[in-house]
Amino acid sequence: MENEVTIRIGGESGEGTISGGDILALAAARWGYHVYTFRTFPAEILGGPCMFQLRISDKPVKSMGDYADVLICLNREAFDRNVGELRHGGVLIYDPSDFTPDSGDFITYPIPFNDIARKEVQLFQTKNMVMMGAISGLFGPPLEAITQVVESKLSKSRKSNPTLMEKNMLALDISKKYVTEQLTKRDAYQLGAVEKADRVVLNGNQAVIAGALMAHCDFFAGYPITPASDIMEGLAKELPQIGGTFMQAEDEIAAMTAVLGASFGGARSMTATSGPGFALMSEAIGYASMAELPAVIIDAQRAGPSTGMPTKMEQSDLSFALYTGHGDTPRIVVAPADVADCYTLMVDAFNMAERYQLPVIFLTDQSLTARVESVDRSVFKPLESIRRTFVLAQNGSNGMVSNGNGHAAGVVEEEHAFARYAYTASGISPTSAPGHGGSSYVSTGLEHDIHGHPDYEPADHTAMMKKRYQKLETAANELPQPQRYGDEDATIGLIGWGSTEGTIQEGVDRARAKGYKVAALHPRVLSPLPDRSMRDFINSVQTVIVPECNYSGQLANLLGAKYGLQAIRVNKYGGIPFTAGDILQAIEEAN
Amino acid sequence: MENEVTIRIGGESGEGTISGGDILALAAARWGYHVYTFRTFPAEILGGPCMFQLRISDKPVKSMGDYADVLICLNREAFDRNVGELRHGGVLIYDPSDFTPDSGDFITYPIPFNDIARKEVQLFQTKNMVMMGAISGLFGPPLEAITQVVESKLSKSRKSNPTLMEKNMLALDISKKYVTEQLTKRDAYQLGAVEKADRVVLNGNQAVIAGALMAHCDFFAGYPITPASDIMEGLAKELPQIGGTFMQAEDEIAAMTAVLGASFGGARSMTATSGPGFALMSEAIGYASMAELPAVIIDAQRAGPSTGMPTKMEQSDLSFALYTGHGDTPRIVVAPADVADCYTLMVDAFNMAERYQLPVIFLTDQSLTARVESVDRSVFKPLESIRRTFVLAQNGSNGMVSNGNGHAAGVVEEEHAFARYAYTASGISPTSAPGHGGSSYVSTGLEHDIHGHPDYEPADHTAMMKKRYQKLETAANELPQPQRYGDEDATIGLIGWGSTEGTIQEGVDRARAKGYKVAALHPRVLSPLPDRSMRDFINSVQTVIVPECNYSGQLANLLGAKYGLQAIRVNKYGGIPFTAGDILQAIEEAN
Amino acid sequence: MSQTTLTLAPKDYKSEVKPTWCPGCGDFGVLNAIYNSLSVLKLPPDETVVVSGIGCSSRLPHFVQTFGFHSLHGRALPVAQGMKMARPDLTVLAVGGDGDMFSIGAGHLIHAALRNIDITVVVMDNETYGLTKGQTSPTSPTGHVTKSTPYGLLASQFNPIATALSLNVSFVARGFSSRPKELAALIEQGIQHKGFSFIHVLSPCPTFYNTMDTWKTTVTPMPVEHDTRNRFKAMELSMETAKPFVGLFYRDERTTMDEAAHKMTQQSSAFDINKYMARYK
Amino acid sequence: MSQTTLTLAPKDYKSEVKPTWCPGCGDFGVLNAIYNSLSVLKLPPDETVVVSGIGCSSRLPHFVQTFGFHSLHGRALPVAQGMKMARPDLTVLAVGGDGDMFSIGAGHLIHAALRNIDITVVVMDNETYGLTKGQTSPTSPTGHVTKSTPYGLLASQFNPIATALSLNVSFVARGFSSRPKELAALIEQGIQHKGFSFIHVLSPCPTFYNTMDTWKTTVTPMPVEHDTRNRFKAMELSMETAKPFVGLFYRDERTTMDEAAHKMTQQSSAFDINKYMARYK
Ligand SMILES: Cc1ncc(C[n+]2csc(CCOP(=O)(O)OP(=O)(O)O)c2C)c(N)n1
Ligand SMILES: Cc1ncc(C[n+]2csc(CCOP(=O)(O)OP(=O)(O)O)c2C)c(N)n1
Ligand code: SF4
Ligand code: SF4
Ligand SMILES: [Mg+2]
Ligand SMILES: [Mg+2]
Repeated sequence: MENEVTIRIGGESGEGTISGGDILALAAARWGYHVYTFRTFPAEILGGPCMFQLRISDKPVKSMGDYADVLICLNREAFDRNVGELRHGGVLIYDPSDFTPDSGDFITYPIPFNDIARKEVQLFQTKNMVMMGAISGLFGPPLEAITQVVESKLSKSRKSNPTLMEKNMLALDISKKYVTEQLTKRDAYQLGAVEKADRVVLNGNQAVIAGALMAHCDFFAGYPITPASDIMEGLAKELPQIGGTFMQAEDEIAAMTAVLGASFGGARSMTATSGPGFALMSEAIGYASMAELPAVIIDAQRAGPSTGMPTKMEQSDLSFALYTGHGDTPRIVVAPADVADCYTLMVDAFNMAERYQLPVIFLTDQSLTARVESVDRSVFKPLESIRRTFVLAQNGSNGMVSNGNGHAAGVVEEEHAFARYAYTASGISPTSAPGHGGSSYVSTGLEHDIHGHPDYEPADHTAMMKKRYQKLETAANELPQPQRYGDEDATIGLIGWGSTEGTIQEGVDRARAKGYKVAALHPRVLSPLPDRSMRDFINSVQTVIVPECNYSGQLANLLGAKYGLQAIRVNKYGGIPFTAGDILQAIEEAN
Repeated sequence: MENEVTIRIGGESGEGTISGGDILALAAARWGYHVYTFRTFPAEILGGPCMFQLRISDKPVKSMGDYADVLICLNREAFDRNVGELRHGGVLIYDPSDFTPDSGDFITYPIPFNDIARKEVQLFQTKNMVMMGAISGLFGPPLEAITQVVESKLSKSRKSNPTLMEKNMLALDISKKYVTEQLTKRDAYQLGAVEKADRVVLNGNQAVIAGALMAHCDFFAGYPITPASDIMEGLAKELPQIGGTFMQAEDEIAAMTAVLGASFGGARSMTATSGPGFALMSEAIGYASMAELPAVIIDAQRAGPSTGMPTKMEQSDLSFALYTGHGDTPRIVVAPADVADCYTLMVDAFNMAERYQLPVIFLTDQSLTARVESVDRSVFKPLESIRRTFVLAQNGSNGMVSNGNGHAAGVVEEEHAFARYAYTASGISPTSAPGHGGSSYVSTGLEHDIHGHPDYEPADHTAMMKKRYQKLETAANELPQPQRYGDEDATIGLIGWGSTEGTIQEGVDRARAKGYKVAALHPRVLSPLPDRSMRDFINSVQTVIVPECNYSGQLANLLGAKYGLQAIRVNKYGGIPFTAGDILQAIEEAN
Repeated sequence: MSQTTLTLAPKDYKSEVKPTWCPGCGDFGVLNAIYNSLSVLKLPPDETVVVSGIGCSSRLPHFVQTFGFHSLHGRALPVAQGMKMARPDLTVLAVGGDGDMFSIGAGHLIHAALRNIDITVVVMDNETYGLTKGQTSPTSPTGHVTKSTPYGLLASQFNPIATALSLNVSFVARGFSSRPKELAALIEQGIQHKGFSFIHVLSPCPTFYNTMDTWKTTVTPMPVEHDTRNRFKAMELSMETAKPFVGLFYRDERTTMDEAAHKMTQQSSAFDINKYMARYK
Repeated sequence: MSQTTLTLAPKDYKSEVKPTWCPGCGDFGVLNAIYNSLSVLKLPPDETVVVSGIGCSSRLPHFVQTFGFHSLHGRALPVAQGMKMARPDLTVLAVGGDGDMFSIGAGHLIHAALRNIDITVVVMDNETYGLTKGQTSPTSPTGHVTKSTPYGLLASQFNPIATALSLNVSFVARGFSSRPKELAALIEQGIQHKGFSFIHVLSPCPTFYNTMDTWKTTVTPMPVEHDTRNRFKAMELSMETAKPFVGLFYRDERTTMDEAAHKMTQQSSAFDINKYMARYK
């Protein structure tokens, strides 16, 4: 393959492995390439084995790549852990002073990283720059692209530490020179110049933050948890700048119920958490459904169950997201497929919450939160953000935030209470918020009549249940249908969800290249499922494969429950995502 | 129908409606009849409309009855609320001083309850006895049967209030005399003498308590919530008498995690709650699954979602019980069908928790918690209760509670940590508890290796997930299969769960009497489902109906997910149970 | 649709929902005190929210003709705090029972104290769980026999005033439902106080635990000489559980979190995605 | 399988799992103090359980060669209490961080205090959330700038000793991880104390919030004249946050709930279903 390479770096956390990788990704993207990263974090706070994989290509990159073309190992353990992921005939780079690799089907480039950093540059912490310089020399990303990124990263510390920048540049130079002069290139990986493109480079959580801001999120409450904390931290910083407020809660129950209070106040409100915190929100999410309060809840899934593996990937909260909370509680569940989705679907999530007055659960996952992609800048365009319409005040005030004027002497009230939960064809009732004269009501988790007054009559409970679920029917009709990918005349269909779309599509591409007739469908909205597309797709193929990174086949269960589908379940549950090779294999086995 | 009558009493809470009905039920049962009650509670603490329905028959009673044969109304509101439930040609009893009923297709017996109580007995609170006397006079339960029950109920207050008993007896007498002398019986309901039988009369929660005691529950922690509080209160009283301990927790999270602590200590431990509290336990239930700690969790379902209707019936926590907790978390879910099950299945629940080392969720519901049935005494026989085997101590001590002897100088330790989570064919690993020398381990919610040490390797996570789920396979093989009810050559099959079994069976009986070929299956264990019986049953019929008292068809969803079954869903969701007539109608419509 | 004009008399804060409480329940007195204090302050019903949890006492919002939020058991405080952070223009009251606020909600109380968000909390303490029919609560006295403690309660009795003072809550008071005028005045002061105001109200449950007669004799007015800026003295007074003092224990004005958070937003501008994304170029 | 005999020296309480903490983390000092106190008391490893929640500090049970229960974030206390109620013969320690015990677990602390179950709690307070990389915790000082408080923390700083004293916790002490000997002695006393023992330990997180140097200069030994039965005086001392006192603040022996509950079971007998069901005849 031309103009494409997948580089994996394995080392010890804290050695600059990850930050070096990030710099390389940005440099490649600025140079005009598409990039896609995958990384693992150690369980320890400091130290511990970590890994960074970067795929660079002149064509859009859909997955992390099955194997590394180039593996850089900073110690023996990294070699042992990662050599299995190196392509046959690939490139191994290491420092002989660290360890001596076993022999194998790979080309080796020994490079004295440590000596260069320590003796020549005389600053050991430039070791990651030495690595970058070697990569530049060996595979092509021009040094200028890298130095530009390094310069902007270090621009802040330039004053306090002027020599740091110099030393970094020196490291890049010396190392590049070393490899070009001392090594004979024996591999075929070489990136050439490509056209520049207008792209941004960011990870899933960063895109989620941009989406929340674009949706004019007014209020965020949250509690730190891996891998959702970045979202909280990003919004803590950004929200005040757009007039929103932020609150770090004492736990997830407080976070979610604070969101309910803010939402009742008319604010577009959200929280972000991961499995354990999401579990604690169950009761309050049920309340949002019952009282018909909009709320956006991000569950950044990590490998479970229980505390599980906080830094590992899994798609195993779907069933729980579909059924969280006792009783029959309608909610919308969406799952982004990539970094671009993290932005657009986030805006959609807010809009759905506001339009249908219910909780919207946004299921991202650990791999996507940390996955850096280069995305066309045009994806991050201004998007419309809606707010539920509040019933007009009788006395003319209709802004959300009332200034208190016009109320001093008294307010005007309808003789009968506001019909907050009036029956409508769509199931969506008129709503209100404090500051709106004549439309006050009491939000309650008790079953209630149209005014919100507690009411236990069988006929009323029945009608209210229908009304609440009617909103999902309305949503299913209004929401866009997912696009089919692949062959129109496919015999094998794959249905996936969440962060695996690109990988599934790459698997489909490979299978098609081998002559299989295959197609894929990847709904973003999992509740309510887009029935029409789902049924059409299922009926159009002979065999359906449902690949999921979980044990129990959670989407497959849902498809069984809804359509009676008996799919081939392909499950991976080791805490790491699928590769396109896994998908290809599943297609071949299903045939 | 001979020797059968269904009596409904409607009144205001606090008027003795319920207590009178309970006395009548007990009296009829002692007299040799089968009884079955259904009641509704008002939302208010004091006062509010309430209703009590009692079915009495010489044949086993399976449901509350479609309609009342006899309706006693204590006020106009009670008439309006309940007259729709009176059978055509049934009997209406009322006091003309309370209200004048509209005319309708029923026989009326006006009886001056108030005057008799106030003027003749001169104690207004005996009004419910006046009612009982009238029932005795009109429909047959002998006065002696009633007086016996009243005597035993009042035996405690006899000393402090000797005239109370007298007045009660007087009320019964006068009223019986009144109806036999003043009224002409125009209806056909008459209970005759039947053979006595050895039965006990109790409600679902009382049977649950007996079951927990029979299972040698060592520890209960809970937090009050309707309709589960009785269980907590009963065990608060009884546990210390059998050596167990009880703790009222500050919330359900504390209750559930205290149960985990006790279970780790080797105690057979449980909690009881309802939907809102169950939601709060999600995270901790996931922990139990991950750390493989036995725990029994009763969820006494009430109408949801959210706070919902705390005193109403619904079967709407099944989906949540199946998927509570993030990640893939194996658990056992069981649901009792009747009062007898509340006892036996409770013992089973503890035994399953101990054998398979996981959380067992016991889904009863509001109607069953309060349903009084007469049950053959032989059902409440001693049942075997097992405890997980703790690995033998190296130094000879093997009791659960160690007395501290033999440890003074030092203890003996294996050189390698205890393999608490060793892989086995059944998935069940050896376990241990403090006091067991040489088998200490650390329980953790992190993914772990066989020793319980944190471990995030993909291969290990994969193997541990399999191991934990293997226990469900083992259980599915070991647990008894449910018995099919009805025609062997049925074309229509009904699959139900929980408290509706009797009603479904009665509906099946009626349909069979009309010539339909129908059968029913009612699994007690819903996770893992008894696959063999389920598939056999599904394959044996042409159409499957799944009747559930919920909106979304939660068992139907499960059957779809597991077997691809597309059943006819029959859902009632008004907060009240099915009647046999509902079931018959569903069968007729399905045909 | 016919309309009427409210004069903001106490009765104008009465909603069309009739209280479901038992006759003699202390919560009636608290409800009246709330009507009165809202009326005295002429709080616009549309800019006032009464938030509660679950319990007999937590039914209160339904009976008040303002906006209301009858939330989940124990969660009145985070709901009220989220609301006030998002809508600092509103007057937010949080009401509920001793179970709600001190048992399942105890953790939230600590954090509401630390945040000092400008809300007013009225706890109707009947030393029992009314709605679930009389089990012990954190404020039940040691030895108390109920259906959940047939052999007597083993735990110590929680002293809400002492703990609130240890948390440096900025307004700490106690009232008694049978002294509705004093109570109304305290609630009025609490609402006017800028910061987290904590009002502990003795409000008996005649149905499950009748403390009315005892409290009528033991409740003691705050010593006139008490300096409400003296936190140590207030703590000493709070230890007198045999004769519970009613009145203001402590008050201390300081920055509130809602205020500080909104000061931060003063430099805010409309979000511009194009500008924002420049950082990821 | 080869076996070795433990002598119950501190090192014998060391498990085969190597601590995952950063170099210089205060929790090492706490761990050593625990090894030492267990060793001094010669606690049988098989009858001792170390319970924790989630956090850097909560990893501690894995490093101790006794039974251990690494539970959920914030839940060490109810787990420990349930365990001790069911197994009063065991020695139960609960350990964790300031986030674990004072943020998500704050409510449980109040109720553990009221129940006075005989467990010993060691809170490793680094005034930050270590495991999630440095956000503020309830004990972070007002104004503290972190990733979650880029404009400075707006809440007040929680004073755990003051609140514990207001709750009448029966053993209240503070230690410092850099004074492991004193700390070991406090833990030893706490374990020996019958009742709920609360030990607040200043244990710095050099990685995310380095308070080591400050504490080394500010930490002050408890005044020798302090009478540990004087709760008021203890409260006064607890208010000195600028120079945190280390040592025993307060101690008071009273009935524990586990003890009382087990007294109740002394008349117990084997369950007989036939006899029991007679009530439903
Ligand atoms: C999560 C949850 N747990 C338990 C309950 C049941 N419950 C309702 S109110 C209540 C306690 C009521 O006591 P309190 O707060 O003192 O209010 P009161 O009724 O005494 O006014 C309980 C335990 C519930 N609704 N939700
Ligand atoms: C329910 C839940 N919410 C959040 C988290 C994430 N989390 C893990 S540890 C922690 C706080 C750690 O702080 P602390 O208890 O002070 O311990 P430290 O790491 O500082 O020792 C948090 C928020 C979690 N594991 N579970
Ligand atoms: S039960 Fe008690 S608290 Fe509840 S309404 Fe009745 S008197 Fe009031
Ligand atoms: S992050 Fe802080 S608390 Fe955690 S191990 Fe490192 S130094 Fe200790
Ligand atoms: Mg109360
Ligand atoms: Mg900490």
